[in-house]
Amino acid sequence: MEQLTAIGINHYLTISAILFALGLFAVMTRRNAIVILMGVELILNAANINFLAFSKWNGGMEGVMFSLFVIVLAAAEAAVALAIIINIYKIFNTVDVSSVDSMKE
Amino acid sequence: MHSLIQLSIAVLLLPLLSFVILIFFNRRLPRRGDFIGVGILGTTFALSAYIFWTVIVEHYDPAFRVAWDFTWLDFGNVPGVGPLQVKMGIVVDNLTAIMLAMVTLISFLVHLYSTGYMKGDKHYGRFFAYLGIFTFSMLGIVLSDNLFSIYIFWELVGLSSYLLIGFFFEKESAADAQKKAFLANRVGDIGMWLGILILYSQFHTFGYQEIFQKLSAGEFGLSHAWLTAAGILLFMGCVGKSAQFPLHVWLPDAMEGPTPVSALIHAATMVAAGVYFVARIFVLLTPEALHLIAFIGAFTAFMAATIAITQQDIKRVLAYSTVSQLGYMVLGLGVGAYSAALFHLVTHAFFKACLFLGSGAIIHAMHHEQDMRWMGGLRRNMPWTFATFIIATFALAGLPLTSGFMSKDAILAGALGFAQTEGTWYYYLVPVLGFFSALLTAFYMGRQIWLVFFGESRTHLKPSDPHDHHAAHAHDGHDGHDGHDEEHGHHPVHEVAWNMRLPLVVLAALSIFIVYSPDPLDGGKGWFMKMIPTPATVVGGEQHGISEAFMAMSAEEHGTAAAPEAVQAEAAAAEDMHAPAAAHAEAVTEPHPSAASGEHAEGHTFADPRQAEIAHLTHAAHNRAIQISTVMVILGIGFSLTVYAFKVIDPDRTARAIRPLYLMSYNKWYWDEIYQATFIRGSMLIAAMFSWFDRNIIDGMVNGIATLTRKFAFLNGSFDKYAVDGMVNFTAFFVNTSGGVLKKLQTGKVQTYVVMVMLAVFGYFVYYFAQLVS
Amino acid sequence: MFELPSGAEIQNIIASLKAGAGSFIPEIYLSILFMALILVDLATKGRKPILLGWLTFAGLAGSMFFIHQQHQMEAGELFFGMYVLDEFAIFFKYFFVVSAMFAVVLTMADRRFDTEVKSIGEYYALIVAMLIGMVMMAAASDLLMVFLSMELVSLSAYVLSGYFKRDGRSSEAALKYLVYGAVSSGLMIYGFSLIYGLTAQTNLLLISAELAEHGYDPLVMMLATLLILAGFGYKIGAVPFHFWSPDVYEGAPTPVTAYLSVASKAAGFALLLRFFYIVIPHGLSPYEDIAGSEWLALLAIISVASMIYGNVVAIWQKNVKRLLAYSSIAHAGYLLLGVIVMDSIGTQAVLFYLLSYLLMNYGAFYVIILISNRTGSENLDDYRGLGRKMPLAGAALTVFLISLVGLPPTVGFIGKLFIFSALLSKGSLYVGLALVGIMTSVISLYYYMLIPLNMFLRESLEPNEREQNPGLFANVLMAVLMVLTIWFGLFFEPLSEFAHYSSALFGLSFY
Amino acid sequence: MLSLIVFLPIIAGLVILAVPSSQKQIIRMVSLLAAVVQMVLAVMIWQGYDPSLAGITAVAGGSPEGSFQFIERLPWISLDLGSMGSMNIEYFLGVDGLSITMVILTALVSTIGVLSSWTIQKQVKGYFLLYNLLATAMMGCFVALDFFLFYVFWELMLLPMYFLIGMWGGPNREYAAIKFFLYTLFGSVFMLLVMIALYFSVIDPLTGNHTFSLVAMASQENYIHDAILGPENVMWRTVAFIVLFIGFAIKVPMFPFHTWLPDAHVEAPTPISVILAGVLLKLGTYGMMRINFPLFPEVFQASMYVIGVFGAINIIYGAFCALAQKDLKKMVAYSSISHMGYVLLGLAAGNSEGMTGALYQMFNHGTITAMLFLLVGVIYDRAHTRQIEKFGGLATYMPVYFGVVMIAWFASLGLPGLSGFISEAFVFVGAFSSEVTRPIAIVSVLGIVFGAAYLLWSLQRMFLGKRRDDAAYDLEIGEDGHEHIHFHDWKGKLDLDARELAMLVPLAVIIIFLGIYPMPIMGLMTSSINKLVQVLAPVAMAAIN
Repeated sequence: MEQLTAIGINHYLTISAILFALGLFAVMTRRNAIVILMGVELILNAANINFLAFSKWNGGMEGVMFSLFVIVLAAAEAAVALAIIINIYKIFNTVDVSSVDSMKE
Repeated sequence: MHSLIQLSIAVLLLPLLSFVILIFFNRRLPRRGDFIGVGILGTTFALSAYIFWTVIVEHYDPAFRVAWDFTWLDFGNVPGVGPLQVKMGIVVDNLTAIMLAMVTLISFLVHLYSTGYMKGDKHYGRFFAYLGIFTFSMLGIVLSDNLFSIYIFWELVGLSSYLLIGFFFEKESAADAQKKAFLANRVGDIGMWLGILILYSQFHTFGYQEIFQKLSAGEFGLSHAWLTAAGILLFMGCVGKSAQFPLHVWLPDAMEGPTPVSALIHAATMVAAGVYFVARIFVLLTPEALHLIAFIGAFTAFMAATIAITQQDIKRVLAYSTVSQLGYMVLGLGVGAYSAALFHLVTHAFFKACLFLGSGAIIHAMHHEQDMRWMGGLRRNMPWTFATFIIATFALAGLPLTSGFMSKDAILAGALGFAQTEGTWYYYLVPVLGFFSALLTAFYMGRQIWLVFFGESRTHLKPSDPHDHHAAHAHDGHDGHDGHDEEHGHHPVHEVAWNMRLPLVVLAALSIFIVYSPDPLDGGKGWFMKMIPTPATVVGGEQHGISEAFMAMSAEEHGTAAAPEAVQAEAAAAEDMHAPAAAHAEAVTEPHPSAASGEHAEGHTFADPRQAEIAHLTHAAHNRAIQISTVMVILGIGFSLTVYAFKVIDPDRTARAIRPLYLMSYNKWYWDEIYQATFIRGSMLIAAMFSWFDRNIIDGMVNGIATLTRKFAFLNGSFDKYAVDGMVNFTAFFVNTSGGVLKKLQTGKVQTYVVMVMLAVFGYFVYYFAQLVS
Repeated sequence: MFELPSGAEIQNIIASLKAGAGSFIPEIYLSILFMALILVDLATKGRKPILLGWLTFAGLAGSMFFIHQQHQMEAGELFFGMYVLDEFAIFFKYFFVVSAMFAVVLTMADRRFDTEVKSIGEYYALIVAMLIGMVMMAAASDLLMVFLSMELVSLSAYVLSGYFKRDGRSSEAALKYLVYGAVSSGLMIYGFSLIYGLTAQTNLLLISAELAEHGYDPLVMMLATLLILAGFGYKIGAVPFHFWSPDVYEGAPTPVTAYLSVASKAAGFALLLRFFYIVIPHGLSPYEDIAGSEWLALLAIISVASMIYGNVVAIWQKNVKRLLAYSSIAHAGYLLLGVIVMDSIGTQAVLFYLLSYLLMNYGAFYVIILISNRTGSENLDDYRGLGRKMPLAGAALTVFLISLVGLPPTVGFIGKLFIFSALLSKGSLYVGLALVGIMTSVISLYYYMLIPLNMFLRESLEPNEREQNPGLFANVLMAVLMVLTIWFGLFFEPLSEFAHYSSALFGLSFY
Repeated sequence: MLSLIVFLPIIAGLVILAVPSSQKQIIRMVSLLAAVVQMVLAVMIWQGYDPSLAGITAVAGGSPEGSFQFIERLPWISLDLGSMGSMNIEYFLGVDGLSITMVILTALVSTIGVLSSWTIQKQVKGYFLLYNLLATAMMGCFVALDFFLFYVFWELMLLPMYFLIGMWGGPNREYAAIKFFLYTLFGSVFMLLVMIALYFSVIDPLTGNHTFSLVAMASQENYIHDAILGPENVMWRTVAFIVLFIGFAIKVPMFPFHTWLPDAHVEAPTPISVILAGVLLKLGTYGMMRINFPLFPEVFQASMYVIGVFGAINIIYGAFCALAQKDLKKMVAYSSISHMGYVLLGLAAGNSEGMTGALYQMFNHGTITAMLFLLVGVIYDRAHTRQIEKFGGLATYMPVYFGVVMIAWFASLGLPGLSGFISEAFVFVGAFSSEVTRPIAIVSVLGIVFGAAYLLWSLQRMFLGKRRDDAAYDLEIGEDGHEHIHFHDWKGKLDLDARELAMLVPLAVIIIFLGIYPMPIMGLMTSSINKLVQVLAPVAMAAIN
């Protein structure tokens, strides 16, 4: 019972996996570039949860550091991404990634 | 170097010199250089005559043989064989001396004759050049001391024949004929070549002498069947060159060539080369091979004779008669009448050359009319031609007092003896066909003489159809001297000039019995038959078909005991080992270099008991053969006179009565049509098939692979478009139905990429998982 | 749980950082260059693009001096195992700097930059930023460092590929690159987190030791590997992680395409080599290890798929840049063959191949830029008859393409020779892979030859145009590159000695 | 000496590079000069060559000195490969009986080719650049004794050939050029793998290192036992043999890899056809003799029959396909296939007669086919067509041309007295003497007949008879009253002009001379061939000795 009530590593990992899956789902199915970016954030955060959980259970600061860096980099990436998406919007008048397909095959 | 060898080399090379000079410089020489050709051939003949005089007349030695050779190719120290060289050389012996004299004489006469016949031709000089290279090649065959060089010269005479048949190459028929001749000869040649290969593969030499020695020493490492095959294959060369069935079809067509060429090449010399070659290799022919040769010869003699009786073209009649006579020679060799066959070769050469040159004179005088139906009555206009022609005809038909009588009779006697030796009934087919052919020969020659020389001129009867005009036109290449061929039918016919008459006279003279033998009834008493004895065989093998009594007799005579069982056992053992065969050879087939010198019942000793028996019986059959053949000849001539002179029987009505037979004869037994339908059409069909196969299947396969690659690429390239998109669409569809909002979701490309990656990652993961679990 | 370090410890840390900084000079130099470029751009207000270009070029050339100095330094870890200095890393520093220099030269040659963008300022700075990222990728020895450096490269690359802001294709390329790259790095970081979970370490050497010592759950390990491979595979552009590359290569400015196809790919391989060689626990012989061979099988599949897919799809391309993009997928496959061998010969082969690829690919893109300056197009059809109008360019491009096919006497042939030698040095083990490599390189001939085919064998659509000279500098550069491609095909000893010398990886046991 | 003869054309190419492209005559003269000097060098090598030295393998102890001649051996690349020892590539040239004949042939055909290239008007500079590159590559292939060097030269031939066909060829040249390129590359890339595998399997006894030296590879005792191609590794040795064989067979070209040849020939300009048929095809069989067979003698022993069968198929299939062709050049191309079949058959025999015949056939086929293609080119220049049925009766109007045609045609059909006969004859002699190939030889003899058939038939259709109504030329009555023919837009001499004679007459003289007395060429090869036969049959030889 204790295993069920106490929050263990598996809980973290499960949450993380769900987040990961949701993120992937968003990336794969959403048309809006912004939403896709959010999906990516979900994936990154899933990884963050993993890092933190492992950091706690394995004992060591590496995971924490890692997740901090991930958060920072996610922010940087979002900045670049938004710039690109705005540019896309200027040219294509849409942020629907599926309609941006002039190059194929 | 023996002086005779030096002379022989000169004899060999002089005609080549003539060729080289004339082919390059004939246009710069006066008279297109014909005097060079004639002069050189005259010299050659003089030298050959001297050789003949020295060897045959002055110092006759039955075992005379001088040879000279040089290393032509040096293969070095060949692994498994040792030092290996290919030598080229020449050999002079009695047969060679006779052949040299004969070839150079006829060649010289034909050269002389051609100065008249070919006068005014556009390529007059070239003609003599070709005659030169032909003579060179022919002499090469005669003088060769090995199979390789004989093959070389064999093909070279083929080339010269090709060139000369197609001398009027602007005529399609001539161009067809030359090609046909070359190809038919090539078919024969490949057989000959394979025969040479069989022998070479065992002995690593091409020289006759070495091969015979090693063969008699039992060094042949293959089975007896291989040796028989070698013999038959070598004989195939003769089948091609001597126009034997089934390769006889080219010779009649070869009459497209100028008539002197027909006389020289396609009657007297080249076609006889086949017979000469078989005589050269006679000693290695096994009994089985000889049987086949005999039957081929007999059949050819008969078949050609039947065709000759219905032909209208004067040269074609002679051509088929040539085939028929060559059949006699081959038959003679096949039955073991070696000397008789060679004797016939020589006599035939002279009288047939005479006939061809005579017909050439007629054609020349008739302004290139060759059809006998429009001739007639020429004996008055051309007495010289008539006289020589009739002598030669008698020789060909085999009337007594001619050379042909003696030689043909000797062959037929041999055939009778052969049939008696073998005993079985079907062997009698050979002499029967021979005798019957003699009858036919007499008939068609009688017909020819009558149609050409007797009766009234029928020139005016000739229908002037356009085709005929065309044929005449095609000749304009060489009849510049009478540039008004449209009137050719109504010209007076004159006797030809001396340079064409002289050869006729010489050749006719050489067709008379006295040249060869004092006894007009028996060639065997003549010098030729005595001086060219049957050589001892060098092969053993199964001695089947020989009566046991004769085996016993043979054993008695030779003091050796060669029981058939033992022989067979040894022959079988010889297949894999040399040693027993060597013992065998000592017992039975020890060659006698001086075989001819021994005094025996027939003047020879025979190492091979079978040959001995044939010779023995031949001698016995001699008189009977004379009787039968004389009767046959008289019958034949009489019949022809009945038909054509006394007109008791109307030939046309008879022809109608036996129409199928007549058509078969007239159409040459349909061999051309059969070959056309089978081999030629077949080859072209195969060629077309292969070519199609090449373009469509093989190339198609390659292109197919390329196309597949491209298709695959296309699949890949649009993998996203169809497969991936589809899957994504399906996912979208799934989502959308659950969400129930949109009917259709357009997915962006980037996302399909992501889907693809995820599919790959998880696909592999699932695969790995499954592997791990199992 | 977390205790603050004591004063002595801090002193130690500072000392260690100082020592590390001594081995970090090239990177610091490049960072200064990066900032300097931004400043100069601000100062000149973007009006002097040529000056900026040459400044970048000179600056990059200067960095070679500092890199060269590192040869004297002892190989070792810096910054607490975050970073290593070894010959392998130095090799890639040279490699990336030269790549960047080429990219600068190509940029200066490309006339589209005159029309498409107003200011070139950040462009060169971004090239340098990406360079820094790649240099760090080659030397990173900690998962965190790997992630950081990769992100640095990626972010710069996103911007660079979308640098022609008004060009739809360029922007589209940037978007696709961004989405794809972000997802891939997300997958990778998730994989990293799993590895961290398995071993409680982020340092590669320590991970390796941990794995060897305590073992691991193969399923989780495989999942982690796959996810990480998604990240690495995206960098090297191998099937099935290649999807971004054709679009991005086609859409991005050509110099960037070249830079991506050479440098970014090489960085991916540097990382791949270091990561796989070090992290995988090795037995006596790497391919005997069960887990290792699992990884190798994976790599082999990817490699074969890349070679086949890249070469086969390239046949259909009508756009030269896109064609080279697919070919670069195939080359990733060939390079992976060298990785699979897992020994010094394999590493050497990969390094040599990368060198040859640098030479021939930049050469090819340079000529493509020159041609594009003239025709304004990268379509195959517009190459018709160009060989006659630009004979030197045609000849040079042909040589580069032949080198890409791998025919002697070019450096590309030697690259393939080394790859196949490495495979066959293992006896008959990898003959199958070698066969695939050989067969696909025959296919590659077909599409590579399409370009000379159009240039030389076909007549121009506008036959009356006269010969055009791309300028002395361009001619000389093309000729030099062409001669080098052949020269190193015949006398490749210096290159291959360099590659051999550089194949030493820090912390690797099986050498 | 050998370096000079190999690189002379390249030097000429560099000179040409400096000549402005408008100076066509200078460019041609430079090329001709290089070719002539190359030929002089070839003759000097020929004169200096000692035919008693065998070649093929090293003398006892592993040194090529005393076995090969004109050796030039320099270290080229020496690499430290760490655990694999060092990689040594040498610049290693030398000749033996196999190569000297081919060197002479190459020099000869190259020179003829330059003369024949005089009619090239388009982009002369580029043409001769590529031509000279090709000449170097061909010559290099024949004298290289280091496998790596050989491979470099081998592949170096492809590109110039591709462009020479593709840029100066006929209407369908793109297809033909890429087909040629892909086919031959397909063959040679596998060779690359075998080369590498051999490298790891062979130790040079002189240095103890791995080596690319073909001389070392030809001795079985130099193989490492447990290496991939070591003596015990039967399977991989077989695979390597087959792969190499296919690589070379594509070049020969052997059925069913031959379809590039007709296309390439039909599209290629005349000089390139001459080079292609005269030299390039020989590289395939040369490669077999130099590399494929001696390196894997036991596999060769086992596959003699198969090789012979392919040879026979080539002979007969080629002949039949030639028979069906309507395009004269295609017919000649197929005749090449047929004639190269003789080479294969001779090689399959595995004995001295067959191998000598094969090598001699390579030489003769080089000269004869060069002549055939030149003659096709002559008529194509005039008539702009090669369709056989567009001619007829040419013998009357172009007698000199016809005379030369007769020599070439009859040489091709193997008429005695011309060189082709002797080689074909000894191919058959060898093939028949070997019990393995005896049945094949019997079948292949048919090729002699069909060879004659297609040649004579084409001869008849083109030269004999009269002009056809739809012929490619007009009849007109000249001032002298004779009939003449006139080709549309042909300004030159109707019959052969001086340049054409300068190409054809030397070849004809060679063909006739070597047909009468082959020893000048055959004598060069005998000791090498005997050595090769010894190397190829170690077991059988041991039993005999």
